[in-house]
Amino acid sequence: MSVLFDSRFLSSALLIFSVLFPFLTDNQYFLHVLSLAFIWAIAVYGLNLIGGYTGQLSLAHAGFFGVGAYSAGLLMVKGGMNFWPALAAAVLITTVLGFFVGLIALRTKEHFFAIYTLCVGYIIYLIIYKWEGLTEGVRGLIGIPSPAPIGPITFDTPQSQYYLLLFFLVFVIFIMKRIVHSLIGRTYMAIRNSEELAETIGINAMKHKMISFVLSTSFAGLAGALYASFVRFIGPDIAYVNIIFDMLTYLIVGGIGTLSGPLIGTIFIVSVSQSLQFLEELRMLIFGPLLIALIIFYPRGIAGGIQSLLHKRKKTLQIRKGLRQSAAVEEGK
Amino acid sequence: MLRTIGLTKKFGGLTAVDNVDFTIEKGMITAIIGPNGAGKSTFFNLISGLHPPSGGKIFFNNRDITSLKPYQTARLGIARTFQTTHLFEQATVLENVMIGHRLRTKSGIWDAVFKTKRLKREEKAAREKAYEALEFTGLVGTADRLVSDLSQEEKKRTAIALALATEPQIIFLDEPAAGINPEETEKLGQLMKQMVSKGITVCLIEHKMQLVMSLADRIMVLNHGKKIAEGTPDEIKNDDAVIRAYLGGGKSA
Amino acid sequence: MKLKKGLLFLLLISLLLLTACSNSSSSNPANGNGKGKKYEGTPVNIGFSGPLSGPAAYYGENILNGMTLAIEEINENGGFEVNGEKYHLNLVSLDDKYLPNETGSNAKRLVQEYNTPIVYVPHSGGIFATQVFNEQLNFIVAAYSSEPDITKQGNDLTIRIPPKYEIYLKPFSEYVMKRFGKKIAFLPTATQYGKDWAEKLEPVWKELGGEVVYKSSIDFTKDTDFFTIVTNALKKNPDVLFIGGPSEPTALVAKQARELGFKGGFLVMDQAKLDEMQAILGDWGMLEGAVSVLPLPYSRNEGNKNFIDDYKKKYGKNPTSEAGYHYYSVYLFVEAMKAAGSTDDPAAIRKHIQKAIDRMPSDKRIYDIRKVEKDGGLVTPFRMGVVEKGKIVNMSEKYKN
Amino acid sequence: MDTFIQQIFNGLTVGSVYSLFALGLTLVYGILHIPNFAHGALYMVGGYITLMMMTHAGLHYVLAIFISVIVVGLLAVLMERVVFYPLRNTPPLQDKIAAIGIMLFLEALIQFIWGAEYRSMPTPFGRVVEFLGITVTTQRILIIAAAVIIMLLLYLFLKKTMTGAAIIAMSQNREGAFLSGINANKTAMLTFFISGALAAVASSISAPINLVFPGMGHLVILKAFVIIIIGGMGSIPGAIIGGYILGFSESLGAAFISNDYKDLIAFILLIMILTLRPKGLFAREVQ
Repeated sequence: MSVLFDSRFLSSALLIFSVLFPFLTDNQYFLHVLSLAFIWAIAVYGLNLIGGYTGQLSLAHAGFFGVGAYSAGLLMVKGGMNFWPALAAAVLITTVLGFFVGLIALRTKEHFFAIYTLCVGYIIYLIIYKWEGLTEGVRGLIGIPSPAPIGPITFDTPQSQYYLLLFFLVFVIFIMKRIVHSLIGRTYMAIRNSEELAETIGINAMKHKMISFVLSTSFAGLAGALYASFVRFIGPDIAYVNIIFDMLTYLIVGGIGTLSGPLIGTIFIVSVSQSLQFLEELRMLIFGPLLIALIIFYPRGIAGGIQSLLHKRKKTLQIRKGLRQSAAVEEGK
Repeated sequence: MLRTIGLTKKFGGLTAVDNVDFTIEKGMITAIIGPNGAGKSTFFNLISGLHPPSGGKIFFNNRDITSLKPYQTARLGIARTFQTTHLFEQATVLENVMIGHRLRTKSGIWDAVFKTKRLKREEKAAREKAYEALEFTGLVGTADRLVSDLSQEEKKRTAIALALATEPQIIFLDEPAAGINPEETEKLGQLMKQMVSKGITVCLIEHKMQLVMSLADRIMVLNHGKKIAEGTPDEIKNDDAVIRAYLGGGKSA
Repeated sequence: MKLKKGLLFLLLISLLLLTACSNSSSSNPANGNGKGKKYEGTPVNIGFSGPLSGPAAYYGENILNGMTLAIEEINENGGFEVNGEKYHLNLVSLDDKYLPNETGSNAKRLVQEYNTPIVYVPHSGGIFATQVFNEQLNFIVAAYSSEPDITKQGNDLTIRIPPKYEIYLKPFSEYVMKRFGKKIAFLPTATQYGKDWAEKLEPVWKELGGEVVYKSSIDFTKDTDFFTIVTNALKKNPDVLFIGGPSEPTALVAKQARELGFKGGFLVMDQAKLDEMQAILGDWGMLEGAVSVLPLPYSRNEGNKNFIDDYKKKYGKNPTSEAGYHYYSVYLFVEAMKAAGSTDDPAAIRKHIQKAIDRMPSDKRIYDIRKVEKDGGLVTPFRMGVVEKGKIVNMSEKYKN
Repeated sequence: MDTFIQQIFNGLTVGSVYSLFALGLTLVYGILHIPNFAHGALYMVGGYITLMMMTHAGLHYVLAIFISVIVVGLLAVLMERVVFYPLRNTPPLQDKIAAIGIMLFLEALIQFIWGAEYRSMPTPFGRVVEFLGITVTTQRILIIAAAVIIMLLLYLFLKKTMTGAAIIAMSQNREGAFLSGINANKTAMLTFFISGALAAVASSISAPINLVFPGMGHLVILKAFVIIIIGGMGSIPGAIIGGYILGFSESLGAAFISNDYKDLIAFILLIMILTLRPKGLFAREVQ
């Protein structure tokens, strides 16, 4: 039983499953939904880094997602660029923009930061929406090419795109894992916990928040650029506030500030909302209360819920062990 | 070691700290007392750099630290704790204390992503430092427990361990004995004496007079932001101004 | 207690997933039609992905109504025969909340799980996202959008259902200019469609000797009150207002213009329908002098009278043009399947659309469509209605070319 | 000049609706620190109830509004009891997501019961009157008058009654309020009731010049957040003044700067305000 909960075992099993998944089904719909979920998950990891681990909830990430998508899309469609340099450039553009936004936005704290960034996100959306000369406005950008081949590897089938996205997701999770389990991650968590305390133990909170924010925007930009070449059509709506609320929902349901939360949340919510499709216009009638119930019963998300469950188990085991030991000591007397 | 000259802080129309000249000698235990709202915590906040002073200067080892940020003063060797511990409840004691050594490390995001030698070395150092601090504060046994499972007194000690992990020359403790029982309070006093014997200067805000009187080498009394008295415990006990402040205004400790 | 909560929750989730699974594996999924009734022959699934929840739900609902009516009629009348075999239709509708990526997922699901040879998509973003793979996955996109790029993409399996708006520009302009004067103010919806309309209308209006005195647009998704912008437009003393967008808010724009003392005419973009606007305003008075596409119920003829009556009976309101076009298109695709001799070969069905148009039963010709263009656009004849002396007058013949 | 006065009047009309709506949002935020995204849904339900009371039950407009106010107020209380109360110890983020859940649910419910179509609300106050050289309808005058009266009443309630004082006390200092024996539960419920009632009034008086449909709450909720940010989260005068600021900036901005870019102007203004005064215009100085 306990081996099932071992995170190393669990994650490798999950990885093997997701690698084999295209062989298990030829249903392109599953592949499509899962691929999209991977993209969202990458963006949600970005949100988790700054919001979950560093404690600065950014609501501008739909905007950055949009910037990534539009940068990549425009460079490919209007600039005639190849996918790979466009992807790199898109991430770079988003990161640079993230840097400048962070420079001002991070001066505000707590929910004012959230609101400030919400406004930044909305302005990004409005700019995409209004700047028709560049972005094609509400019409949207069509004809975005799919990822260009690297040597013999091509990305024109759904399967290969799935693997490409899986690769990027694993890459992002890997980076997240390294960060979170290092001194750097602890630094972020210390800031989340109490910026005052962090400062007085010698942590330059502004600098670390800045790095964390910039890195998180680059994740959002990466996800956006991947989205552009996966869906191959983008409209201003992808930068709209609804998208950030979706991302937030994935994050909160999965478990904010946990490593597996974004993945669990994204896949869970996406699959629930897909399986409620048969209800058509009534699906929100079920989905809404379900979301509320999840939040009430698992305020720390699914991953957080599992964590505290495991912790409780461990504790009771320890107590039992402790009792047995003391009993043994008693007997030995 | 630490000296303030005319230190003043105003919030709007209110003067929280008013023209305080104060000196902390190396290797001593100094206490700051005064009724609630006397400006004691604000005084700490000014020294550690959380608030910029409205006037006056702060010198640490003869260096002007008036305009430094808290993370900079911490690096110079000034540590502090808060009234509320602010610890990360969902992490273990060890994990909480490890971060105290962060200011002596240089690893950045790349070190984390590539798991460089430097990062490994520094993490090891942080762990060792944390154990050292836990040992000093008598918390080794609780290293792997979650902070949320600790008692109030253990949390206080964890916060002190965290401050010690920054390798300070001077440590400011904001009401360390608040909310803990007399027996534990006594142990805490022992801990402070140990710190001094290790060469760390201690400065504390405390309401428990017994603790203060038995422990402190020097005492400063603040009232309405002003320094009304300064001296040894015996001098303070017999100071008229102090007695008046405690009996006349505010709640007694 | 804790355990019970957890169990309850698990139960709920598994129940959900179960229903979802059982539903998708059954052959008669999703929509209300066909429930409890067994029709003759093999089912042919028709897919739909559009907004069924959120702010645009009404639009999606109207479309589904038109399709459902057609499908039920066909099934009630014994289905249809292709190559001597009996078939009936089954509508599978999925919600995409107007989001292109959801449309993409839905279309793949429809094709993979329900084998739909045709997927209806009623918004340009979704159509673009679907056109990326529809040829590869082999299904027809039944596109309901006037966006010109949809047919310019060279997609061989796209049918554009609604008419091009260019045909309206000149006759509409001529009529209102003659009746009210040469000065026009532009206040269309801020969507791409509204902007395209405005862009094309401007040169036509100028060519006829008119003048554009004010140019702006209204974002119906963000603005609630139009007094401000209408005040600005009226400051320029226009004789005609160019308005348009969803019928209901467009009606409000007209109403508020009248309240602010506007006495001129309205040139109404084809997205808004005069009869729906009237339904919001209560009477025709405020719309006096409005010119737009002739609403279906005001041109009753052999081809559409049954549809109008049946629709009214079933849904208790007049059919909108979305409903009409979708009703028509279902019959059209059935005819095309018959002509192609296949229900599952989209390329063949697409190829036989022209033949299907020619063979359409006369009582199903809601619109007198005679031709499908090479790029997949259906050619709808010109229809124009104006409000004169408190009632709608059919001007289609008079202003035809 | 006429246009200018006309635009001032237009701004006043829109601003009144915004202020009323934002007031409820800011009250809830001030006391419970909940960013209630479901407030737009309450607004929508309010519009529907008034409409249905008029068309189905045949009630007079004013009576219908009264019933709508009660029903939506109670709905808001129910919301607080069922959803926000169990979440009282979690960060506000969880509340936000739960509020989105409520919003999705209520919209779907209304669509399920009454359909997705746009409806118009009849009003006995539809007359057009000329007034100081500008054109207005009686409904618009009603909107402004009603908003001002309600805001005055609310002010009197908060300032002159014990219950009102409890709300103010709780929004200024939660712990202090508990210590002084204020029943936090009762106060929270009351605040939610008022907030729901205000949303219902706002939608009922503005519906005759707008439309009633399930998505109508979306149009105002984002703006309301802008308003309470401008005014300082939780500040009551801030919400009122913020509402009028936004109303005027929309009408005058559209008239004298650019209609197409008026939203952008509003948000850039907001960013500037936040950059200079990170806690909003009317936030209290807190140490």
